[in-house]
Amino acid sequence: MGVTILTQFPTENRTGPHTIDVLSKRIMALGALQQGQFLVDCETYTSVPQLGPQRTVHVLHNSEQPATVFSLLETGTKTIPLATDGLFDLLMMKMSSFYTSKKQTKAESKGPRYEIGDFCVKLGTVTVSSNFKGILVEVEYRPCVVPAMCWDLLKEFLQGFLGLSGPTNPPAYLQNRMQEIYSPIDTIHQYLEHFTIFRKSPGIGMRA
Amino acid sequence: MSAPGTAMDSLSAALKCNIIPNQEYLLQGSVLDQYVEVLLHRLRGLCDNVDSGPESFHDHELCFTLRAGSGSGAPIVLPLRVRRALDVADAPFQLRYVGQQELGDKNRPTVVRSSIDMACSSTIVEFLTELGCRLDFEYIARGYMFRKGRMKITVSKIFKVAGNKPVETVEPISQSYLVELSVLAPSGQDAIGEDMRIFAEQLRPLVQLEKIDYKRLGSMM
Amino acid sequence: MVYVRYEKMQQREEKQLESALESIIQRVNDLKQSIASMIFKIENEYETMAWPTFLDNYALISGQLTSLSKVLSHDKCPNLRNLTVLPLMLSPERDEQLAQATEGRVTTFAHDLVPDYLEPNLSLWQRIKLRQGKNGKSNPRLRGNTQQNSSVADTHLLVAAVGMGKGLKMGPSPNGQPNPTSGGMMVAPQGRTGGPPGQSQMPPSTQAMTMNKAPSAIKTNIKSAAQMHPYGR
Amino acid sequence: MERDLEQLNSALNSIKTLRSNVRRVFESVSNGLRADHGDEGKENKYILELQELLTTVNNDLRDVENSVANLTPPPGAFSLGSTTSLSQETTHERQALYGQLVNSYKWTDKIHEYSALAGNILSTNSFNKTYKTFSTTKRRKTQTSNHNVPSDVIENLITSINKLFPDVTITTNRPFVPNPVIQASLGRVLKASIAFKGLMIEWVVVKAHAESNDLWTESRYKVFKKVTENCHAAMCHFHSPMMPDLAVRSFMHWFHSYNILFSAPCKRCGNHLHNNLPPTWRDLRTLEPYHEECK
Repeated sequence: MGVTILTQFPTENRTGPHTIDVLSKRIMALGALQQGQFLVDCETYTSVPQLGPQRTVHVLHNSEQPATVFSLLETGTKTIPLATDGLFDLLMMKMSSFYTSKKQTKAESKGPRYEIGDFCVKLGTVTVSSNFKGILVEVEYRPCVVPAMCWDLLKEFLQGFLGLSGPTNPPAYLQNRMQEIYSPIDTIHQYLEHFTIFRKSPGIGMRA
Repeated sequence: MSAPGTAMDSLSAALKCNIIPNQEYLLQGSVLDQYVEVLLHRLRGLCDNVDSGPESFHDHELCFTLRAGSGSGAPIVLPLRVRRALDVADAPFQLRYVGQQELGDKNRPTVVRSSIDMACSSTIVEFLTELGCRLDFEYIARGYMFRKGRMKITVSKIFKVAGNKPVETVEPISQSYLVELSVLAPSGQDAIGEDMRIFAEQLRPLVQLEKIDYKRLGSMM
Repeated sequence: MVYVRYEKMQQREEKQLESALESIIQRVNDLKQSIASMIFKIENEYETMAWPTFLDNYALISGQLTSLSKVLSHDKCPNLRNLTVLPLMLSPERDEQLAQATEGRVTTFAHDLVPDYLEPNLSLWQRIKLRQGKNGKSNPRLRGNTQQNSSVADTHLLVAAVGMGKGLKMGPSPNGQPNPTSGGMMVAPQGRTGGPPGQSQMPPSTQAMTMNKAPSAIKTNIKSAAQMHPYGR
Repeated sequence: MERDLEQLNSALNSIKTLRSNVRRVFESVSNGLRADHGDEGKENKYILELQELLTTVNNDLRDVENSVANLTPPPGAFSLGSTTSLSQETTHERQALYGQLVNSYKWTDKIHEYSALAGNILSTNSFNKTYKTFSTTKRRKTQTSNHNVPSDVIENLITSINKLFPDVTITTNRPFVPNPVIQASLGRVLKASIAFKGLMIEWVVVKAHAESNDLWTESRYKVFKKVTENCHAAMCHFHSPMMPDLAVRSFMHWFHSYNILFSAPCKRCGNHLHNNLPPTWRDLRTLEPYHEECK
């Protein structure tokens, strides 16, 4: 598991599929090979009033770690990550009288997955309860595990690939963690950040 | 290449095929400290891991409950247990939901209860606490584990965790070892109960492995 | 040469006896042979002998013993205990025929040896009975022993502790409400029904365990759970 | 000796000629009269031909006798040492030993010859670019062999390297006692498995921290495969049979410069990436990072 940077790519009046098409042509031109598809999804549960102050549990799955369920618990003051194996979903069903999910909040990002050198690039179409919301580009540099060491290198790659839309600063979530060893839960945090933004934003109105 | 399905899709598919081991079949008993060697010796002979010897464990178990009062009537309670190994430094924690005993018919040879068992990261304790769970009780179990087919036999000494004392100074709660014979299986595989009864028969009279009714036990003691 | 005369013998019984003796002798010989071969194996092949082979031999012997006791208890078999064996002639000379019949174990039929072999009042049965009597007396003790291997009270104590936390609960909970630790406690003890959860609720021993960072990858094999999840994707 | 051989050669040659001419005589005799003798006086012609051939044979025979007379007979019997006893061997299986012995003798002889040649060639074309002159004849005396040294010498070398760089942590294991395999992990960047043969570095594999320590499988990442290749080049470059501990030290010094593998841009082009790889080459003297294509 290497350092991963997740960034939004503006659609600029293009449709979602068209944008993905433009990006995949670009990455193929750089010499990438498509290696299957990927999917990251997120379901959010909120606590029932009887349980006291409201808390939120986000349950995420990432096809890169298919046997793991990631959960992030937000209490308002802090966020607690948890990684479990697949049966956690079953436990969430058992918890249905304590934590309930709103069906409109199911967010996912899916699309093609490419490998180019030691980089892994994923072009995700983001939908929130089936409404197209935008494009997320995930770039992973797999040999390196410390964000601070390879941020410049990743920035160069992203700018070479996305042009001016490439990020100039590390994602907000990573900024305090640049010296720590990167782990899959950090990718999940980044996805959740973006999903939360997308959920709040008005839909672009096009079906993906 | 086909797109990966969502995790929930594959989970519901697994549920439909009934391949998730979510039922625990259980028999319990105990053996006095001075006879535990005899029992271990017999188990070594009876169980699968003959050449490697018994597997020892030293675990700390924390039992949480998640409860919400619904105004009137009994509160809804969800028990959750966390187990962590004290002897293996980087072993994952284990999270477990254990349901009520199924009432079923009296002729079933074992206790049957629903169970969801999974590995998890070490943040689980904080996660559960912040989720609203309350730590009900905790204990330390140290002993040996044996395997016979898909049956699991544990012989363990139960220690009380006294406040914030270090783990080394815990005191045992009785002069006996707890002996448990259990199988995790998908629901509906009642034949395993018969296998367990036969195996328990082979441990008599050293240990009387029985189907113990928690409710009766609760009112009895 | 005749050493022994059977008394109280009638023609029909004599025939029956002879056939019975013949089959007894044959079975005893079989038994003797298999015991001998097993002893031979233990002495000479103890290094290479496989446990199953040993058990096979043992099973053979026990089978032969069973068939011998069947013959002895058969209806057709005359009651051997009613028969007397009487030595007619003793001689200190070496008797070749006897030596051959006993495979060299008994070479003379002399007065110093005869009692050992033919003593009628050497009541094996009595001795067996005696032993059984002793056992009969000690049996209750044995039964008591098995009872003491485990204690029902301990079983219940342990099961209640592990299952319901009986005797393991901490004293009064931090918010001052006493925790029910005894009497009538059901699976779901009454406790706080909500309230702000916080770190303060956790005993210090568990606080120490919570770590800040999740491990990078979860190992999905649980040490104490024997099964893997069968529907891994 | 040289003359002896020449004479032996000419003697053998004359024997060859003699044999070939004798053969021609017999050929002629066996063929008898042929068509090319014509019709007239064919007997005479045939006899003349035969006479001519016999004369040649006579001359050749004289040559052989002459050259044999010139040969100096060997002084006494050859001494084969204890190998002569081998011919006395009666067991069937061991009779083949003599042949094997001769083969291995020839083999060692060849090795001797080739290594002498190789030594000559290598001494004129030195591949060693180390800019140090070896005037240390003393050292040469003390360290005669560097592939077979006591294990505590290696142990000292490894611990001294371990102390040299704070961000290099070294763990050792010894599958074969005098030849340790060390795992040198360089900060959080990479780790290398280095196999020693005595005091010489025998093999290097560079991998990511999460990968196995296996010495024979290469890393799954392209960047570490490249670094491994470059380590092999550096290992050869720094190799110096006369001062093996210095070679190991300079290699480790060079290796240490990979601690900024991902963060340093190329000295030449100023970019981080070229062909989707960071600068994987380190200059052997200045330790500056370069892309493989920019060096």
